This record gives sequence, structure tokens and C-alpha cells, in this order.
Amino acid sequence: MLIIKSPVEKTIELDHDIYLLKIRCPEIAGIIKPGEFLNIRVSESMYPLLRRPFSVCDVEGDDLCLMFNIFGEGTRMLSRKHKGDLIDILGPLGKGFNIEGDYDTAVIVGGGLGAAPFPYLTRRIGSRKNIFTFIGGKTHRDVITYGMKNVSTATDDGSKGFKGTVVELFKSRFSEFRGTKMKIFGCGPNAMLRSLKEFCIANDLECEVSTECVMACGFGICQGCPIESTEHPEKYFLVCKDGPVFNVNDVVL
Amino acid sequence: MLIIKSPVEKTIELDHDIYLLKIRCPEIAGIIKPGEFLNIRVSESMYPLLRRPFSVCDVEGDDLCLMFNIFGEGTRMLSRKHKGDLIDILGPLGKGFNIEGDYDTAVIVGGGLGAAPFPYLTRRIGSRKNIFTFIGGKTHRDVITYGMKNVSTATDDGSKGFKGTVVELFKSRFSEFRGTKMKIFGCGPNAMLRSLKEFCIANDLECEVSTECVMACGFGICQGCPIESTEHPEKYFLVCKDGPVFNVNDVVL
Amino acid sequence: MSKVDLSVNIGPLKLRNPILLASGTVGYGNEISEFTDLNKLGGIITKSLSLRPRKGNPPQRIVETPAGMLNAIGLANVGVEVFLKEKIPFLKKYDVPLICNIAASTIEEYVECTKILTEEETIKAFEINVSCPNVREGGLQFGNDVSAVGKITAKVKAVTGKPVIIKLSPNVSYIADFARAVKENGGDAVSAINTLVGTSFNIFSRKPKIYNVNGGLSGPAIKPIALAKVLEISRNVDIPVIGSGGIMDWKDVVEFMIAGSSAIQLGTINFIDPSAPGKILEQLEEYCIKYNISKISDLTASYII
Amino acid sequence: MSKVDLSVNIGPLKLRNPILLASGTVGYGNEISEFTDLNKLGGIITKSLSLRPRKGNPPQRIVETPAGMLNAIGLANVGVEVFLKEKIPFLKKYDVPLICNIAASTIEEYVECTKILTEEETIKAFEINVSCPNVREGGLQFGNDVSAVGKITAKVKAVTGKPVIIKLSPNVSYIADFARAVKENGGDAVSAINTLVGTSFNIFSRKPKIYNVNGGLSGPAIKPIALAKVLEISRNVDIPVIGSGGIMDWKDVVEFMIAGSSAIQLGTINFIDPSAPGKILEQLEEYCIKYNISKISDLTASYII
Ligand SMILES: Cc1cc2nc3c(=O)[nH]c(=O)nc-3n(C[C@H](O)[C@H](O)[C@H](O)COP(=O)(O)OP(=O)(O)OC[C@H]3O[C@@H](n4cnc5c(N)ncnc54)[C@H](O)[C@@H]3O)c2cc1C
Ligand SMILES: Cc1cc2nc3c(=O)[nH]c(=O)nc-3n(C[C@H](O)[C@H](O)[C@H](O)COP(=O)(O)OP(=O)(O)OC[C@H]3O[C@@H](n4cnc5c(N)ncnc54)[C@H](O)[C@@H]3O)c2cc1C
Ligand SMILES: Cc1cc2nc3c(=O)[nH]c(=O)nc-3n(C[C@H](O)[C@H](O)[C@H](O)COP(=O)(O)O)c2cc1C
Ligand SMILES: Cc1cc2nc3c(=O)[nH]c(=O)nc-3n(C[C@H](O)[C@H](O)[C@H](O)COP(=O)(O)O)c2cc1C
Ligand code: FES
Ligand code: FES
Repeated sequence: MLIIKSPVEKTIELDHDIYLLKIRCPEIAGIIKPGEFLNIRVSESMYPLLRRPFSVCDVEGDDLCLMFNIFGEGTRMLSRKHKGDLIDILGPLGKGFNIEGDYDTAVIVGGGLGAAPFPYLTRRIGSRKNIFTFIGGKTHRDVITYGMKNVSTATDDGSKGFKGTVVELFKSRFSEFRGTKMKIFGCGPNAMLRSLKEFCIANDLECEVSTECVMACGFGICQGCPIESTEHPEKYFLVCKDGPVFNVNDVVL
Repeated sequence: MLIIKSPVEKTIELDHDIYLLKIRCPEIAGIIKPGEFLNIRVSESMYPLLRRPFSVCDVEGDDLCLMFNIFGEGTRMLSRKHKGDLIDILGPLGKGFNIEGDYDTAVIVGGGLGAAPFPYLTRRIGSRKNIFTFIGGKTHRDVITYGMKNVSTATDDGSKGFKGTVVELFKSRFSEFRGTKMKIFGCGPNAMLRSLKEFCIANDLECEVSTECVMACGFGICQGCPIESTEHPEKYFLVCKDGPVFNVNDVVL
Repeated sequence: MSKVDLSVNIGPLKLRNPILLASGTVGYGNEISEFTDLNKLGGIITKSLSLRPRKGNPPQRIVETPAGMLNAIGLANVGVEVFLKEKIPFLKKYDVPLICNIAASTIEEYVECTKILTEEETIKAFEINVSCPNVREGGLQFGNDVSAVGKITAKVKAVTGKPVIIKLSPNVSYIADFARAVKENGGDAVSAINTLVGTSFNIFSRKPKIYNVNGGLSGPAIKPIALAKVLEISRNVDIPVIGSGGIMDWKDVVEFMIAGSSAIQLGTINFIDPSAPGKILEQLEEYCIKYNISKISDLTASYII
Repeated sequence: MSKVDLSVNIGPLKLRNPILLASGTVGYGNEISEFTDLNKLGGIITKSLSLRPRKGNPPQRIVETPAGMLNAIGLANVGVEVFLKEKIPFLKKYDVPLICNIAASTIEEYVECTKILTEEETIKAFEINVSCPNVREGGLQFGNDVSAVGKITAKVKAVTGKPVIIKLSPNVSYIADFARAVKENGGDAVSAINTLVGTSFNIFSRKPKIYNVNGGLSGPAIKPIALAKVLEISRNVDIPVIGSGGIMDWKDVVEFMIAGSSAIQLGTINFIDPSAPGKILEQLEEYCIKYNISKISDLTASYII
């Protein structure tokens, strides 16, 4: 864990209100793993007060990439950063995806901005495994496929790709993967993760999901980010420390 | 009184931490008078919460000029505005200097940033009267003579011009003005205004001073800016509405 | 005509919409009328009036704080007599319900002020300020004493037929107890909240920045506290609540109504943007249209807990 | 060796400097030790401990507000037993005074916890939390009841020879009354303030953002209120005060000391910048050098009013 002020390299508007921010930060770029996150102070002032958590979207050499949409005031301020502006980063934080292990096909399932951690996951898996990616959104505007491989898309309104949810899309294509040793990587809204979990349990698939929770600190001191544990109902996991990536069997979604 | 968002034309660092901000605002530039002020929202966010009052320093065609030093967070943010950034202005506010009247020599006495309203006063008096300007500061760094005519300077440490206060300088030069019909225009720290007042009363000089007070609204609705009245001790004047410029005899400094 | 019914009732007081301007943040209406059309507002509440004119506290009266401000005006006001003679004529030109806020140091003075003012037909209701933190006598002591608040309510009600709203202090443990005392003594509504007691020091001079030492904290900083107080009253006492404390935009208005407010007051925002009341009203109407809210009063206490 | 004497006394408790880390904002010290050298701090106060482990409230537990945050953690903690077994060993590695914060729903539970913990010599003092707004039983009710606070103080003092600090609730009209009750019952110091009760609603779902409905407001938004409470105690009761509420930098520390604090606690700032405690300490020392303050404790209650 480091706290470091690093200069913006580039701010790119990928799509309407969706941004990619590249920050030159070799210290963190060198050690961060897919699924881990950063807690970012978007302003030096007291407004907004708290840091904002963002998954590492990709690492390009010394550069950290974040992908985000303008949600509230904090992300709006972040979208206005220019080359050279210093960003106050706390990271790397949390536990990321485990990309090692006994599988030959990585299936990535992302909903909306839940796609954010997957470019880096894709890069780090590289060519060691097959990768299939399913990305869904409400409309074509919410489908972001930046930095991903073998992508199929789904939209609720059918405006791009399959008409339906991304989990339904995955189900409809599931037979293609019969016989391969799969591992599923999921990230997106809770409802999506819940239906992904159901499907993975029904089909006995290994699955890791990245979860979200409102956070104050991001590194375990505030107890602000509980998530129910399946095995230990008497206590919560902390999303920021024990997660944000969990084996889908370990948490109640 | 208008509320208007107007674009920055230029930000100039006049001296270390002293800035001149030019804002294109024909609506207010066309009507504002010397000594009147503007109440400026330096950020769209809630930080800082209140507007910041600034005298109009000069008017150049459609441009309003402000002169300020970096004092706290608000002025720091203002100093970082770039061409095209919109500034939320409330103005013109208050009662300014009365430049008409039966005098032939205008003597301007300013301390530190108290010089701010005088370039515009100088411009508006033009060549109709003689103008002599005395500007003082702690050291040469605090002496700002931008936009002024016939300037003599004083510094407490003697690092520029006369060694002593600006009022002492004025006193030492007072004999030069014997026989002329003078009007004094003062602006600066309270201690300076107090000694200016004493001198003007002792010598029966007409004098107007621009005063300062912490303000919330700037236009008379909060009652936040009282100044003691000499004639009516049972009630206060409001600096923002009844001032900021007062005849020196009317207020307790 | 608007498709949305923006009108609200505060007990017997009918207002065309829930937007009131808070006492002490609009003077007597003159200055703000340049920016917001008073004829459109739900109502305007005067600066606290006292029997005799008050000079108020010496400067410094205002301190900015993080997302808030402290004030210690000290109830500077022209007094009821000058108000009736010099300020009412301006307000009469507008078709806006006028609520007179009254401050006093004794119960008798509250009664006396009300008696004088109730004769003026332009005045539609009274807001009794038992909660100003900026005067030594009266003010706070009353506001933090349940039985005093009950007594003031009853005595003021006895001398006026017009609606009486009691403006409660937030500087108490259980504000619902105070709202209950108001109700039991015949009060028509409560306003919640007035400012919270706060202070600030100059670390170099070691003196309080505010001449009066303490001031009242207002602005967005206090919004979560104000919402909790409104909710507490709404869940415990059956009395209309006028919410206030840090409202900056239409979303805050909706939030205060959901939490239990029948109407709301705009205070500190007027200093920052005196055109805000008009804008907020428009945006509130747009919100109602967009979300199919045909009667805005349906929002009041619509929390799902 | 430093030229400035940064040491302070909180009654019988001697600290090498006035910077404490506030309960609930540093867990049990592990994580923050990566950013701030615990060996340099005045002390560290644990998350509130209860007799048995507590799971705490379901999410959402945190809401950001203007210049502040609401939390409703619900006193999630490992319980005294696990604390002694699993958390103390880490803290023992450091030379930092450890203050144990205790929360309970009954007076007996406070006493029981203190009895167990007082045996552990690493623990230098107790801070009794009578003011957590986030648990239904106990907590707030105690904190707003003068006689309960007095009783808890006396009973806890009876079972430990270590200094007992009572952490007061700000959700009261006259906090000095509570400080007086602490003093009269043998308490050694008070902490002021804990969080203020607040809430926030999602205006679309109309549900409270916080699962527990209310949360505790902390951060710079509450600083003026905290300062006024510290000052009130300092002017009325002769008992050491540990100040807290929105301290963000060394200037705030100085302001709290001037207003009457013998030491201070850093809370919310730790979430934003966990290296702040160390930095603030350095800046505080620089300030003392620059302004010729040879003993920092001279700042305490040095207000000029
Ligand atoms: C581990 C983790 C990784 C994330 N990665 C990404 C990412 O890669 N790209 C991206 O666009 N977003 C991501 N998010 C969500 C992102 O943090 C929020 O969109 C952002 O905080 C919103 O801030 P704001 O000021 O714009 O919104 P506001 O609504 O003004 O924020 C108010 C408060 O709510 C919190 N908040 C709001 N939305 C969320 C949310 N969805 N999750 C958690 N807290 C929230 C904020 O942090 C803040 O405290 C991630 C969240 C977490 C927990
Ligand atoms: C009528 C009038 C005209 C002014 N004209 C000028 C000018 O032309 N150039 C210039 O540099 N300054 C001028 N000032 C002072 C200027 O308003 C303050 O320097 C500025 O508000 C400081 O803001 P800040 O955020 O940088 O400081 P902060 O200290 O962070 O501000 C905190 C609060 O204190 C108030 N405040 C701080 N200093 C002053 C002050 N001297 N007077 C009034 N309020 C203050 C701020 O408005 C704010 O509310 C004028 C003040 C008044 C009342
Ligand atoms: C400068 C100022 C003066 C005030 N004067 C009064 C007053 O005279 N009487 C009163 O009842 N409330 C007074 N108030 C309190 C406001 O009416 C309102 O209750 C409070 O400011 C909270 O709302 P806000 O956060 O929207 O400002 C005053 C507030 C401010 C900021
Ligand atoms: C997330 C969080 C958890 C807290 N938990 C506790 C607690 O367990 N016990 C306690 O006495 N105070 C607790 N507090 C209160 C703090 O110790 C402190 O008194 C308060 O936050 C005010 O200081 P601040 O504004 O600097 O944060 C908590 C505060 C926060 C923000
Ligand atoms: S966000 Fe603070 S513990 Fe997880
Ligand atoms: S600043 Fe508000 S009345 Fe003068």
C-alpha cells in the first residue's frame, strides 16, 4: 500500500460520459494485480471529502489506466483532469482475481462499467488460456468492450448484440464450452452477479466475482464495507480487504 | 444587481501572489462605478461555500478587472482560472466613491491591496482633476502601483520609497497641496484608515474611505457586515449596502 | 395552469407551494425581490422581530466553515413598530403569504409582539423563534426547556387566531419531545431546525472569530442532522413540520419532504444565489412532472423504513 | 531531542504528545501502521470493544455528506476475548500508549469489560463510549442521561486503577453538565465529541441510505460544533478534555487545544490520508518552534475571551 501523487498522462472520452484516465505511476503499476483497486482523492479540497474507489482497468508500462463513467460530482471532477495534474492515489488495495490454476478457458462476464477490471485481466492472462468475453448493458451506450478479447455483447433493449442480459447470453452460448475446463470472472451490478452465481452453482463452475460497496477508507480501518459470508454468518467480510474479488461461493450476493 | 456567469479573458500575475483577473462582462462593466464591488463565487461546488467580495479594480471596455492577493483557499482557486473559465459574479454592489463635487485635487491613499479600487477611480476621474497617489506597504513586495498616476510610495521597512506609513508620507507631503481644494480617497487596513481619518479631521479635509468586513451575502439580506455609525449609535450601517465607501466622518473605524 | 398540484397545508395554513424563505436570510424581502419573484413563492418569513429595535452584535458576525457558516447577528432588527410602518408596505405589494418570526427574552414579550402584529391582516401566520443561539437572555434557554416551549406556545396561541409555528432548537437530545409539547399546547406546526451552536478561533490571536464567541451553524454541513431531526418528529408526533437546514437544490427539498416535511425553508442558499428560490421551484415542478407526482404533498413523510 | 516539549497530561495519564487516533477509525492499529509510525504517536484508541463479538449493521454503513460522512457501523468488533488473544500481540510490538474504548448495553457490561481488560498491562487507560448513536439498546440513551453517565463513571472507576475517560455525546443541550457528572463521579477526563445523529435519504427509492436509518456525522462539517462543546466544558468544569470532531490538519489541532483540549483525536482524516497523523505531528512541532511555544500544553485553554 502506497500513497502517491502521480501525474495524469491522458484523459480519453471513450464514449459519452465514459472516460479512460492514464496516470503515470510506475510504483503501483509495477505491483498491482488484476481485480485490485485504487482509492483516489479527486480534489485537494474537502469537497468531495472521501476518496473514490476504482478498479485498475489496465497497466501500460508505467501507466495505470482507470475506466469510469460520470456518476456524481467526484467522477465529474476526475473526468476534467488534464495532462500533468497530480492525482492522489492510495493503492494497490484489496484482493484481486486469481488467474493461476487448473483451467484452460477464462470466461469473462461483465455488466456495464463492471467491464472496468477486465482489460488488465485479459492482458495478464495473455495467451496462456483461451479467453471469451461477454459484456452486457441496458443499451448499446452502456456496452464497453475496450481492451477485451473475443467479445460478444448483449443489451436489454437489443440495440447491440444479443437481446437480453449478459448472463442469459452466456447461458445461451454455454454449450460451446462443454468439455473445456472453465473459470468464470464476473463483475457488474449485484443483480447480475446474483444470477451469474446461480448459474455457476447449478453447473458447478469455478467463479470469481468483483463486488462493490460504498467505502470510506478502502483498506480495512473503518469497517464501512461489509459483505455477508456464506460460511461465517456471525461476521462479515470486508469488501475492501477480504475482497473486492471473492469466490462466488464465499459470499451472499 | 445582476447574477451573471462571465468568461475569464486573462489572468496576470502582477507580482508574487498578486493577481489581476480580467473578465469579459459588458453587462456589469457598463454600469459599475469606482468603489463598488462584486461578490464572486469561486467554485461551483460547496467549497468554498460563500462568495468572495472584490472591489472593481478597473474597467477596460467590456472587461472587468479584479486585483487580489492569495489570502486563503478562495483566492487561490481564483488565481488558477484560465481564459474561458466562467466566473459567477453578483454585482455591482454597494455604494462607491463620489468623484463629482467641488474639489480640484484628488489625493488617493492606499495601503497594500487597498490599492485595488484605485485604477478605476483614476480612470474615471481622468483629467478633470489633479490626481496624486500615495501607496504604502510593509515592504516593497506589498506596494502595488498598477494603473495609478503620480504615485509616491512608502514602506515600513524603507525597502521602497519613503520609510514609514503611507499616512506619514502623505503628511510629510501635505504642504505641497496647500491652497488646493482637496478630496481624499482612502482604502486599506483599518489601522491605516484610522490614522487617515484623524489627520483628515484635524485638517478639515473631505475624505471618503472604502471599508472591509467579512460578508455572507454582499447585498443586504444577512446583516453580517455591521459598521458603527457616528451619528446613530443605536444602529449599525451595513458595509455591503450603506458602504463599502463611507464619508470618513460617518463611521467609527 | 400547472399540471402538478404544488400546494401544501401546514395545519390551517394553505400555501401554493412548499418553498418558504427562512427567517434572517432575506431581511424583509426587498433585496431578494430583485432576483426571485416573490409572487411565486410559498411564503416569506421575516427576520426575527422583537418588541423594540435591536442593534445586534458587533462584528465579526460571520465565519465560513467547511460546507457551512456561523452567524451571530444577535437578532438585529427594526422592532415591531418600525416593521409595521416601514417594511410592511413593501411586502403588501406582493401576493405572497407573510409569516412573521418573533424573538423575545421573556414570555410576556412574545405575547406582546404577537398581540401587536396579529392586527395586521397581511401577516398570515407566526413563527416563534425559541431557538436563537445568539442572544444571551432568552433564546437558547427557552428552546432547550420543554416546559417553557409548551408555555410559550399556549400563551401565544391565546392572543392570536392565526396559525402559530414554533421554530425548534436542534441543540437538544430528543426534539420530538419539544414538538409534542407544541402540539399539546395548541401549536399548529413546528419548524426544524434552527442553527446549531458552534464556534471558531483565530489560532494566532487565540480569540474567537465571532465577537459573540458562539454562533449558529447553518448550510449544507448541517443537512444530515436536520434531516434526522425532521424524521424524528415525523415518526413520533402528529404535527406538520417545516424542514430547514442546508437545503441547496430541488433534490434537497425532495429529501426533506420525504423525511417528513410539509414545507421547507431556504436559508443560507439565498446568500450564495438569491435567484435559487425561483429556480428550485421550477425544478421541483419538472421533477414532479417527470416522476408523475400529481400532488407534491404526497411526498411528505413518504419514507420507506 | 526536540526543542519543544510536546508532552501533555490527561489527568494521571502522561502522553508524549497530544495526537491520539480516535476509536473506530484505526481498527486495532495494524493497517494504519503502514502509513504512520505508531511509535511516535501520543496514543491509539481501539475500536469500541464489547463483551461479546458484534457483527455490526448490514450495509450500507457509510454515506458521504457535505464536508462530512455518516457512519452506522453498529460497533462491529471482535469482543474483548479475541481482542486480548489476537489483537494485543500486534500492539505490544509498539511503544505506543494503548487506550481501550469500551461500549456496552448495560452498566454491568461496561464493568465486566473493564474488569477483564484492566488485567492487561499494555492497556494504559479506558475510554468509555456512552455516546454511540448506532446501536439501539444502550449507547445513545446512556449518553443523553446525566445520571446514567455519572453512574457508569463511578462503577467503572471502582474496578480499575487505570485512568477512565468518558466519551461524551454531543447530542445534548449542555454538555458541561455531563462533564461535571463525570468529574463528580471520579472520572479522569472526557472526550468530546462523538458523532452527531444524522440521516440521508435516497430520493428515488425513498429509503434511508443507511440500513440503520440514522448514522453518526463526523468530519470537518462538525468542527465548529465540536469546538463549541470543548469550549463549553473548558469554561465550566475543571476536567481534562480530549477534543475531536473534524480535525484535518495541524491548525485544527491548535484550534482545539486553544478551545480547551489537553489532547486531541484524529478520526475521519485517517480514512482520507492515513499518513496524516505523522505529518500533523511534524507540522505541530514546526509551528511550536516558529512561534516559540516551548511547551505545547501551554496552548490548552489559552483562549482569550
Ligand atoms: C472496489 C470498487 C471498484 C470500483 N471500480 C470502478 C471502476 O473501475 N469504474 C467506475 O466507474 N466505478 C467504479 N467503482 C464505483 C465508483 O467508486 C463510484 O462510481 C464512484 O465512487 C462515484 O463517485 P461520485 O463522486 O461520482 O458519485 P457520488 O454519488 O457523488 O458519490 C457519493 C458517495 O457514494 C460512493 N459511491 C457512489 N457510487 C458507488 C459505487 N457504485 N460503489 C461504491 N461507492 C459508490 C462514493 O464513493 C462516495 O462516497 C468501483 C467501486 C468499488 C467499491
Ligand atoms: C468590499 C470588499 C472589497 C474587497 N476588495 C478586495 C480586492 O479588491 N482585492 C483583494 O485582494 N481583496 C479584497 N477584499 C478582501 C477579499 O474579499 C478577501 O481577501 C477574500 O475574501 C479572501 O478569501 P479567501 O478564500 O482567499 O480567504 P479565506 O480566509 O479562506 O476566507 C474565509 C472567509 O473570510 C472572508 N475574508 C477573508 N479575508 C477577508 C477580508 N479581508 N475582508 C472580508 N472578508 C474576508 C472570506 O470572504 C471568507 O468568507 C475585499 C473585501 C471586501 C469586503
Ligand atoms: C445569517 C443568518 C441569520 C439568521 N437569523 C435568524 C433569525 O433572525 N430568526 C430565526 O428564527 N432564524 C434565523 N436564522 C436561521 C435560519 O432561518 C435557518 O433556520 C437556518 O439558517 C438553517 O437553514 P439553512 O441551513 O438553510 O440556512 C438565521 C440564519 C442565518 C444564516
Ligand atoms: C467509521 C467510524 C467509526 C467509529 N466508531 C467508533 C467507535 O467504535 N467508538 C467510538 O467511541 N467512536 C467511534 N467513532 C467516532 C470517532 O472516534 C470520533 O469521535 C468522531 O468520528 C469525530 O471525529 P472526526 O470528525 O475526526 O472523525 C467512529 C467514527 C467513524 C467515522
Ligand atoms: S472501506 Fe473501510 S474497512 Fe472497507
Ligand atoms: S454582507 Fe449580508 S448584509 Fe452585508
